[in-house]
Amino acid sequence: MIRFDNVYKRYPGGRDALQGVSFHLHAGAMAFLTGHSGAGKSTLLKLVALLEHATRGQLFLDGENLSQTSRRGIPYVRRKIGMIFQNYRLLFDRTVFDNVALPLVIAGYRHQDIGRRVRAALDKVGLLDRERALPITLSGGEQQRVGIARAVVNKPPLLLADEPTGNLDPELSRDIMHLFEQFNQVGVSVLIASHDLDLIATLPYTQLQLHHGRLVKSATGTDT
Amino acid sequence: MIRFDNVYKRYPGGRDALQGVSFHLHAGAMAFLTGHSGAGKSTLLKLVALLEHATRGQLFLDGENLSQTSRRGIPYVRRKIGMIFQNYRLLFDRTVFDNVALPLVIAGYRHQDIGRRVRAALDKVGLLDRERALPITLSGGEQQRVGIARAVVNKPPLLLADEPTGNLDPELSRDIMHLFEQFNQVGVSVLIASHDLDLIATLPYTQLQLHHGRLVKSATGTDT
Amino acid sequence: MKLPRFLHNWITRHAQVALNSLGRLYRAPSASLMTAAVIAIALALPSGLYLLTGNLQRLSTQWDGSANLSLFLHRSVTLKQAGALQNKLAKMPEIDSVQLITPEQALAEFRALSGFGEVLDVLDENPLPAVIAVKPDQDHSNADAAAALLEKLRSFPEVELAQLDLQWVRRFNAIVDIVRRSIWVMGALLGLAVLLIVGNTIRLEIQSRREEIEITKLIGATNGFIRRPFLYSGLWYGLAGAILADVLVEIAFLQLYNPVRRLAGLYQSNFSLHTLSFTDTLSLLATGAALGLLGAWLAVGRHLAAIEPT
Amino acid sequence: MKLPRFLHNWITRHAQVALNSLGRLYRAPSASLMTAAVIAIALALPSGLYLLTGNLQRLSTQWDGSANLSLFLHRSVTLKQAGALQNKLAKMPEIDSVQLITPEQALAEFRALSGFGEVLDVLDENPLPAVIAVKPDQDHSNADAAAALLEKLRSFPEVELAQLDLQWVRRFNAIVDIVRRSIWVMGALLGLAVLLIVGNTIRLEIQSRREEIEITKLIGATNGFIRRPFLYSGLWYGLAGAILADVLVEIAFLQLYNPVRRLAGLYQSNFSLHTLSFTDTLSLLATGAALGLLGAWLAVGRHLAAIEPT
Ligand SMILES: Nc1ncnc2c1ncn2[C@@H]1O[C@H](COP(=O)(O)OP(=O)(O)OP(=O)(O)O)[C@@H](O)[C@H]1O
Ligand SMILES: Nc1ncnc2c1ncn2[C@@H]1O[C@H](COP(=O)(O)OP(=O)(O)OP(=O)(O)O)[C@@H](O)[C@H]1O
Ligand SMILES: [Mg+2]
Ligand SMILES: [Mg+2]
Repeated sequence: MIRFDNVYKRYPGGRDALQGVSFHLHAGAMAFLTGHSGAGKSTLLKLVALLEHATRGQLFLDGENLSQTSRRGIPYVRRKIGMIFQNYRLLFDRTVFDNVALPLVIAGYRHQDIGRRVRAALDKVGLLDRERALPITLSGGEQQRVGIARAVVNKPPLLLADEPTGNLDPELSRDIMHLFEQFNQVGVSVLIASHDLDLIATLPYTQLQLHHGRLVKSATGTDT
Repeated sequence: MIRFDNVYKRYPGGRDALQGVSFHLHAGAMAFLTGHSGAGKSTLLKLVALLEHATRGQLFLDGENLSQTSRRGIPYVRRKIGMIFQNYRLLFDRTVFDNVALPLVIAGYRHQDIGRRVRAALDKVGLLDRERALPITLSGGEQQRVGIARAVVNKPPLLLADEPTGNLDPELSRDIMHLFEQFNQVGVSVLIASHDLDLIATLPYTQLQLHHGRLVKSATGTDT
Repeated sequence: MKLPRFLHNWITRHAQVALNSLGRLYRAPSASLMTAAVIAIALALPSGLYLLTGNLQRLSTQWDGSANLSLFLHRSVTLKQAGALQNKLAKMPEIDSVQLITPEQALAEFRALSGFGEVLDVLDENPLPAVIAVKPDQDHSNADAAAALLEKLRSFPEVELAQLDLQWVRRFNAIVDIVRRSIWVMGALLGLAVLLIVGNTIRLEIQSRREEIEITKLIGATNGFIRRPFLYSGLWYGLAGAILADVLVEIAFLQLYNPVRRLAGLYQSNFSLHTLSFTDTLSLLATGAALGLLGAWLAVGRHLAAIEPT
Repeated sequence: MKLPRFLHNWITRHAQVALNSLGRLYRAPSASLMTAAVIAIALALPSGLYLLTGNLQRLSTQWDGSANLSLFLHRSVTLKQAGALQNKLAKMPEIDSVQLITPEQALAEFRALSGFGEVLDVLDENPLPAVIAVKPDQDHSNADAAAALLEKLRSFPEVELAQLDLQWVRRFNAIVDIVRRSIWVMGALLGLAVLLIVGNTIRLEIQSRREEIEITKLIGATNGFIRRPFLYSGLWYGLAGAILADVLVEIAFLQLYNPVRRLAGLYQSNFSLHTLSFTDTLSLLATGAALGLLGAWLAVGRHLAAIEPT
């Protein structure tokens, strides 16, 4: 699903966020991305979603070489990816429902389908009763879960999650991880950046560990 | 330092975030606030900083009854508090230096003092080399640490931290907790909302545990 | 008629966005009204000017600024002979119309224009000759052709003196020149103002919705999708501004209507101000909407590309 | 002179904010210029109108629209007698000035005004009488006093007919009335426009800096602290707009200068347009700055309170 081939990323200003990263996440696989603060986890995920461009090296998504994607092609790459952001990135002047519906509206789904799918996604994260609320009236963990619902609502083939449980209590974190496992079981590829080493240790998936932009531990993902 | 006396908070819309909360955090004490997502932790901290007003009950900060603070008095109450937010709340069009300097500028410090104090604060969170960077170019954990530096820069008598280590790796989390302990040792009162039960368990401070807005475990803080 | 599914979707989507952006304006009524009012003022001024020039032109055709020839007849020419000459001239192909002014009429006109009034009644006899005013047709109104015609008319025995009213033509042209320049200057400024106002409003709106734009881009929105609501906002602003401008112009001209009637009355003219016709109103609305759309387009083009999610 | 520490701090802080907000505008030059340009256009139009009315007034004192009396003398009165009468009249307290128009001058004026030109040369003798134009002083210029004066002058034996130029006064007043109403309508609209434009700009700016306002409030900023940079922005916008407006007005009047000269030439007048004086320029700048500040103040008052951190 995702293949990195000796990828370097240097930010303007000269900071090397990724250096010679190579790995392959097979379609249908699930893996964790770990490493200290500033190790390059978010950067790696941003490269996949074309939020940043690699300085050197090649990366492939679903067989497509991302360094050759045209500007006009970028939105369509992003639609294949359900992305969960470290800072949620919700629209604060729209209801929870409208936030979760956004990817469906953008993709041009019909009105009836949208209602059904949004409610199914909100149900999965336990926020069905808050659909009319504005994000500002939700607690941090609730906002994080709205972001998760938005990422999964259009059933994308790839899920990228950046610290999805940073603001959740241990119990809820386990539930959300379990939700990702469920998606993975129906064929969705999943890549999760996380600091929650204790939780990760209990789960049987590949870990990609970054240290100052270099991959120090990597193995091809094995499906459970 | 902080005293809650049978405090209730009902949000418009009818959600009861806090119900009958009473506790006393002595001046110079340090305590943790725990509880599930949506338990009311952030709400409790917001009441102290006058970001929300209690529906019923009384609360006191430093002996001052906060329900009697006038609109004009609010800024001066907030200046006594160093607050670390769950979602950082940095100014994205100002440099790290300017972000950290903001409380000093607001309080009218002199130019020379500002530079010295800001660099001392940045040094404490390990970001001295990033003072000219814009927050958008920082990793999640780095942004969180800028927020911490901003909260401590003017040496307030009270520190309120909402999930200050949600986006930090375990090692850095321990460092930051240690930083809070240092502040506490020089007399600053500290109240930290956190999900990181494992980390908290290793530290010898009072825990206030919220469950659906009610305090289920409370004890007067004991200084180490 | 059944629309193809693709077209049907397209129309539904546009209608939705159009209504949404209208709803957004409606939910912040005072802010939207302020923007529309600013646009309205900028649109109302050129519209008012346009109307004024229209009225001025109507006035000038009444005054008839084109070249005129005056034939002063010998005092010995009788009224009957003068009438015969008038008929002969009227049949000439170069001539559009002729008007006979008898000595009595000339005296009355002189009295009215000069303000000497009753004093002329004390004159022993009317010293003025009869005059025939000749208006050449369109083709002979230019300076050369008019001069040739003048030469020809001078040769009639009844004519003592033939004269081309160039002075009056020069004066009128000088006035028209000033008015034209003023309008050009003001019109250019105000046209620019409308574009700037709409562009500026949309720019600031884009800026204040930067977060929203970034996030929608993040989850796969195309540029077209993001552009659409802003373009509709511009359209609505322009249209609302134009409607307000229409009202403003009507009010302003109502203020002027009576004073102008009174002035025209003093000059024995039944001239009255025309206000915006139905087609004028339609083109004002179309102009407003088009300028709004164009302003939004320019702002969106410049500022949307600058927003990339990170 | 050593300032008290408190005052010194206060001044330093204000200077800093003023410079900061200026720097903010400078860092987004095209956006700031656009806003300033819109304000400039709105300021330039009333300034231009103001100048136009100023010039019109100067013109009207040249034309002298106040009540005039014309005394037509008997044709038997000699020039010498007429001159003596003129001197006598000039000494009367009710009279501001007198002017003797000889029959020859009257004929020449008639020739120029009527366009009859050379044809009058064929007249056997000059049929016009000598005229004395009398201008009453300020206190006797109203209709009643002028009529009483007329009665008095009528009794002089040299005078055949005395006449009050009411027609001309009525016409001039009608024109002035129209101009005054137009200016009132436009001026009101444009004054409103300046306030709306500045207010709107500041409102949208507040909106786009909502996050910043919330955060500074979160960490203990007073309302005054937050208000200050916006007020300075308004001030700078207004000032920049006024400077641009000044340039625009100068350019526009330069465009008009020559045509007006030419027109005045045709009327044997040496009238020429006056443009903005130094004091005019200063008051334009002050007005711009004041309106900018006021607009910002209104917007800030309405919209800043609505932003509370959560
Ligand atoms: N836009 C940018 N411009 C410049 N430097 C950047 C930018 N984004 C990130 N960096 C730097 O690149 C490095 C890697 O950042 P990244 O966000 O990938 O870290 P991370 O592993 O996600 O850290 P965290 O766990 O704290 O979120 C950091 O040192 C960061 O400061
Ligand atoms: N402004 C608001 N309006 C309405 N309801 C609110 C508002 N803010 C919070 N709530 C609700 O109040 C409850 C408590 O929220 P709070 O933010 O205090 O939880 P929390 O303990 O901080 O949770 P988390 O760990 O997820 O951040 C939640 O159910 C939340 O949805
Ligand atoms: Mg990160
Ligand atoms: Mg919280």
